[in-house]
Amino acid sequence: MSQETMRKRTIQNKSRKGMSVTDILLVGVLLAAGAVLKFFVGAFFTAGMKPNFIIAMYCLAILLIRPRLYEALIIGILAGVISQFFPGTPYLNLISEPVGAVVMYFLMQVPIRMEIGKITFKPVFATFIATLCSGFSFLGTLYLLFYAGANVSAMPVAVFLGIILGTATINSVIVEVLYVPVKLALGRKVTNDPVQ
Amino acid sequence: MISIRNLSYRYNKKAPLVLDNISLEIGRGEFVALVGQNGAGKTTLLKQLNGLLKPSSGSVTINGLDTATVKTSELACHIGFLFQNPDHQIFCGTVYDEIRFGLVNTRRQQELIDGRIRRIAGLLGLEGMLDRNPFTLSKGERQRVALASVLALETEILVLDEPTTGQDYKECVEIMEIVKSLNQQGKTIIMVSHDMEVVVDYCERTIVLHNGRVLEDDDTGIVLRKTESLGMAGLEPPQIIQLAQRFGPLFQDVISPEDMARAIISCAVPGGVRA
Amino acid sequence: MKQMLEYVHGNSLIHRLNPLTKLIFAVVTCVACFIGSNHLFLLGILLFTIIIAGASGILGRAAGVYKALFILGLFLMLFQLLFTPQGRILFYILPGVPVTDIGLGFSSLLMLRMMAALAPLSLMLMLTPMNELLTAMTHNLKVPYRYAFAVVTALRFIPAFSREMDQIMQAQRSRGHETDTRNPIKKIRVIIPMCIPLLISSVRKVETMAISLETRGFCTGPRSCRKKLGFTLFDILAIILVMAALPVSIIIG
Amino acid sequence: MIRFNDVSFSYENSDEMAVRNINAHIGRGEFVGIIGPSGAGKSTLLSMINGVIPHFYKGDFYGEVLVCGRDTVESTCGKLSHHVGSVFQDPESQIVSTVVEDEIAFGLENFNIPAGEIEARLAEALRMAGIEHLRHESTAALSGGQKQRVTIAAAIALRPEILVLDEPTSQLDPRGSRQVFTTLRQLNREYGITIIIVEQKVMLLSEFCSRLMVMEKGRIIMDGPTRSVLEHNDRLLELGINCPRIVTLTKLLKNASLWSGGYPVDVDEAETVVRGIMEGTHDQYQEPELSIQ
Repeated sequence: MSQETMRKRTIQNKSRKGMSVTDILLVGVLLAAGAVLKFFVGAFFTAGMKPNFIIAMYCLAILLIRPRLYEALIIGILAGVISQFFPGTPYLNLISEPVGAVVMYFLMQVPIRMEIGKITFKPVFATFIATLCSGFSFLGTLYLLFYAGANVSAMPVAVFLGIILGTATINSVIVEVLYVPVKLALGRKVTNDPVQ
Repeated sequence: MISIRNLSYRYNKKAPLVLDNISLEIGRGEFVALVGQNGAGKTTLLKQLNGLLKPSSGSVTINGLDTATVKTSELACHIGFLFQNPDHQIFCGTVYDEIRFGLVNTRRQQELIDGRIRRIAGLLGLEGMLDRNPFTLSKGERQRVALASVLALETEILVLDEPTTGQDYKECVEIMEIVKSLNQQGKTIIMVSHDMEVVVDYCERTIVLHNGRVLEDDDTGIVLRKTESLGMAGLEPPQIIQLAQRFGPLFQDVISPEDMARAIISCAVPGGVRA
Repeated sequence: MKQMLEYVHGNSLIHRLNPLTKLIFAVVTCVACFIGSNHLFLLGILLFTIIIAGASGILGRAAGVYKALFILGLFLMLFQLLFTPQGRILFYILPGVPVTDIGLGFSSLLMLRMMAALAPLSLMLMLTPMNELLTAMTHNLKVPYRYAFAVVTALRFIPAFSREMDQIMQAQRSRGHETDTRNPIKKIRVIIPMCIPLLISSVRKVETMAISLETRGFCTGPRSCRKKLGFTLFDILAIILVMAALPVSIIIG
Repeated sequence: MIRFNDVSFSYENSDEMAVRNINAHIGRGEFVGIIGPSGAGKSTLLSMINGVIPHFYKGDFYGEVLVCGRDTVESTCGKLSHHVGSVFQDPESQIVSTVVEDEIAFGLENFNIPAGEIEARLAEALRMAGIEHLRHESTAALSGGQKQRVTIAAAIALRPEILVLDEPTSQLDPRGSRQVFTTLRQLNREYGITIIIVEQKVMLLSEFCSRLMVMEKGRIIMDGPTRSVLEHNDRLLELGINCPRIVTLTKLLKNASLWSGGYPVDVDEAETVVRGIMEGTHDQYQEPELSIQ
């Protein structure tokens, strides 16, 4: 067939309403994988230096999807809801995970390039801070709920500080390691700078 | 080489038997097909061979090592195991590192490793891809990377769980020819397959598994004629054997189209059919 | 994944309640637990959840949840006990670490509150089929369907991914991978051959799933529902009963 | 029913055409098998029928695809799903519900179909796919073949005239694969649904399909009734496509001048061929025409 008879067709992109179906499924699948990793791989670690895979997974999701602010918030809420399905993780996650997700979103907006050679360290940095924020908001809500009005000294924050810092460190390493392979498997281009 | 005695297995005490009193001897250099329906216990039996699962009763010995007491990582030096889904094992940033992973685990000498990786890659047609990221490769290529990483361990026994699923015919033949040449070099091959044509083309011995029991165990040509057992296991004989059986004892030993054509020519031509 | 809260099939009166009733039960009792600072009240709520579990015939399965909550609560209690020096010293658990009456009272309250606040939610999830919960969320509470669907998808994949995780760990062990190390830095290196394959094979499913949904009209417009969930008289009674916990908790303080 | 008018397509981020200059027509009630080596463009071709291209996978699209008179570019995946049902390789990633009946109702609910009608269509889809007995089963407990028949039922609940399937049996055992094909034959013969299937198992295709399309490097290189395509078994082998063994046998018999008729597509027909030779009577098959592009 000759070139002249070929006509190129273009499709008008509908205005984007919320996350695409693919993005929503990606969040769901990553959170499911996070729950499974928490169960299987978490067992290798002792308390203190233990990764929190749910936080790691929504950080990864935000890195991959690049959502808008309210979409990041929704990703956080979804992570909080999933956490409710495991006994022992109280309602508190419904507050702490959205906080972590929103922090992650804002850190991705910071226009600073953090590269050494070809490797970007923004995922590490952002995950570290997001995990810290999530951890502290969890702790803050816990204190608020359990100690409000009680005339008793609370457990010192320092006890938890170590745990939160350890979790943040290990989470940031895990997200850094997972980011590139997952992005490649999704068939998305790897760019050096996460801010496009 | 491989000796399985009265092997029974259940996942836990309340669960039904997945493997029910299996006894098998597999000798050096054999090429064995393990066939049966999904859920017949094929993969469970394979996993007994390298100690991923331990017998509930009975014993499995590989080269004199009892799988119940030897660690899987130690058995990995004797028995190479290729899982069905290559994505379940690939994790490295390059194909080279992926092939190298098992070698480092089994503590091979460092200077031998590089040469061996390049040789294995050459065998599987992966030379040009050693620096590529495996996650950007096609499914067929990833399957070959997974096979390479298992072959690199140069074990005497090779266990393959459906190595050809999801591949086109050309890729399937390529992989099977490599496996065949390894068998000719003296390696023992045990393979699960649903493709009866692959079984008939490559495997000398076929074991039919059904509900955790060995239903048939004999030369491939003989087993694939046992229509009743195959039917029970949800399998059908290859087309040529099905066809040959319609003619009673006339084409008794026929396996390939070539055999069949020769047999037909020899009976048809003297009968005076126009040539 | 035994730790997961999965629906336990049954046909009791409680199973048949509207999911919203059960949700109200979970939220209201939780709120009441934080308002009411009384050991007996919290114990009462805890007992009430156990009665519900028994009445719906899932006591056996729920026992595991109670056990998990108890261990967590005990941990919390012991911890708090160590850091409450106020009050009269009862005895010493460790030399120099006293246990006081206020400490004991408060830390046991903490434990009971934690258990009583969480048990209803766990029970609710075990007594409500996922698709009913989804319908109630989207039709009655107007949660956008796509987001409710994401949650359901995640939960549905957990058992499947657990099986895959098993396969992955076995595949790596077959290649001589060993997982026993005490060094925390090495631990990260040990888990990577397990984490990456699980994530890769899970995200590879996303594309097919998305296409499969697109070709079945997912989120193309308003959505109908095959089963209507009604409120029965029993629902209304149950809601009144549960709501009663609130004023009681406020009176007790 | 389906018409490709000079269609070419290249995916985003790719310079190469995945399919090029496709001209084809598929009529009502056909049962078409598409074969070819991997990367030949088979899945791309299917994705153009259900609108996944260009609505899900973006790229450069040339020409037009008409499905039931509708231009796919002007339509959407959702609208097209009333005409084209789709089934894919991995049942795990298609099933969204925990119970079979919910799974089949899923698409109907998405299209806001009233509850009463859903009930009727649900029963109909279960009957058509022959899985009425599985209605209340949990989807996780089914065998691979059963799962795939549930996905077929879920697709036909929308009452499409066309069903496209992309390697639906690649993860199934022989029994499951045959179950799926038998269901497809029933849908095709009894309900007149047009079926287009991409498959590696040429043996099953030749037994069940009335027409085969062979693709290579983005083009349709052969297209015709199954028997006529099998004539070119040498060419197929060259392309790396497996030929049924009975075809290879017949070829050998033809070379020996023992047989000059058409090619058998299943073992029954092969038996007739061999008996014909043995008894000296040539009960030959008619050779329908074949178009080679």
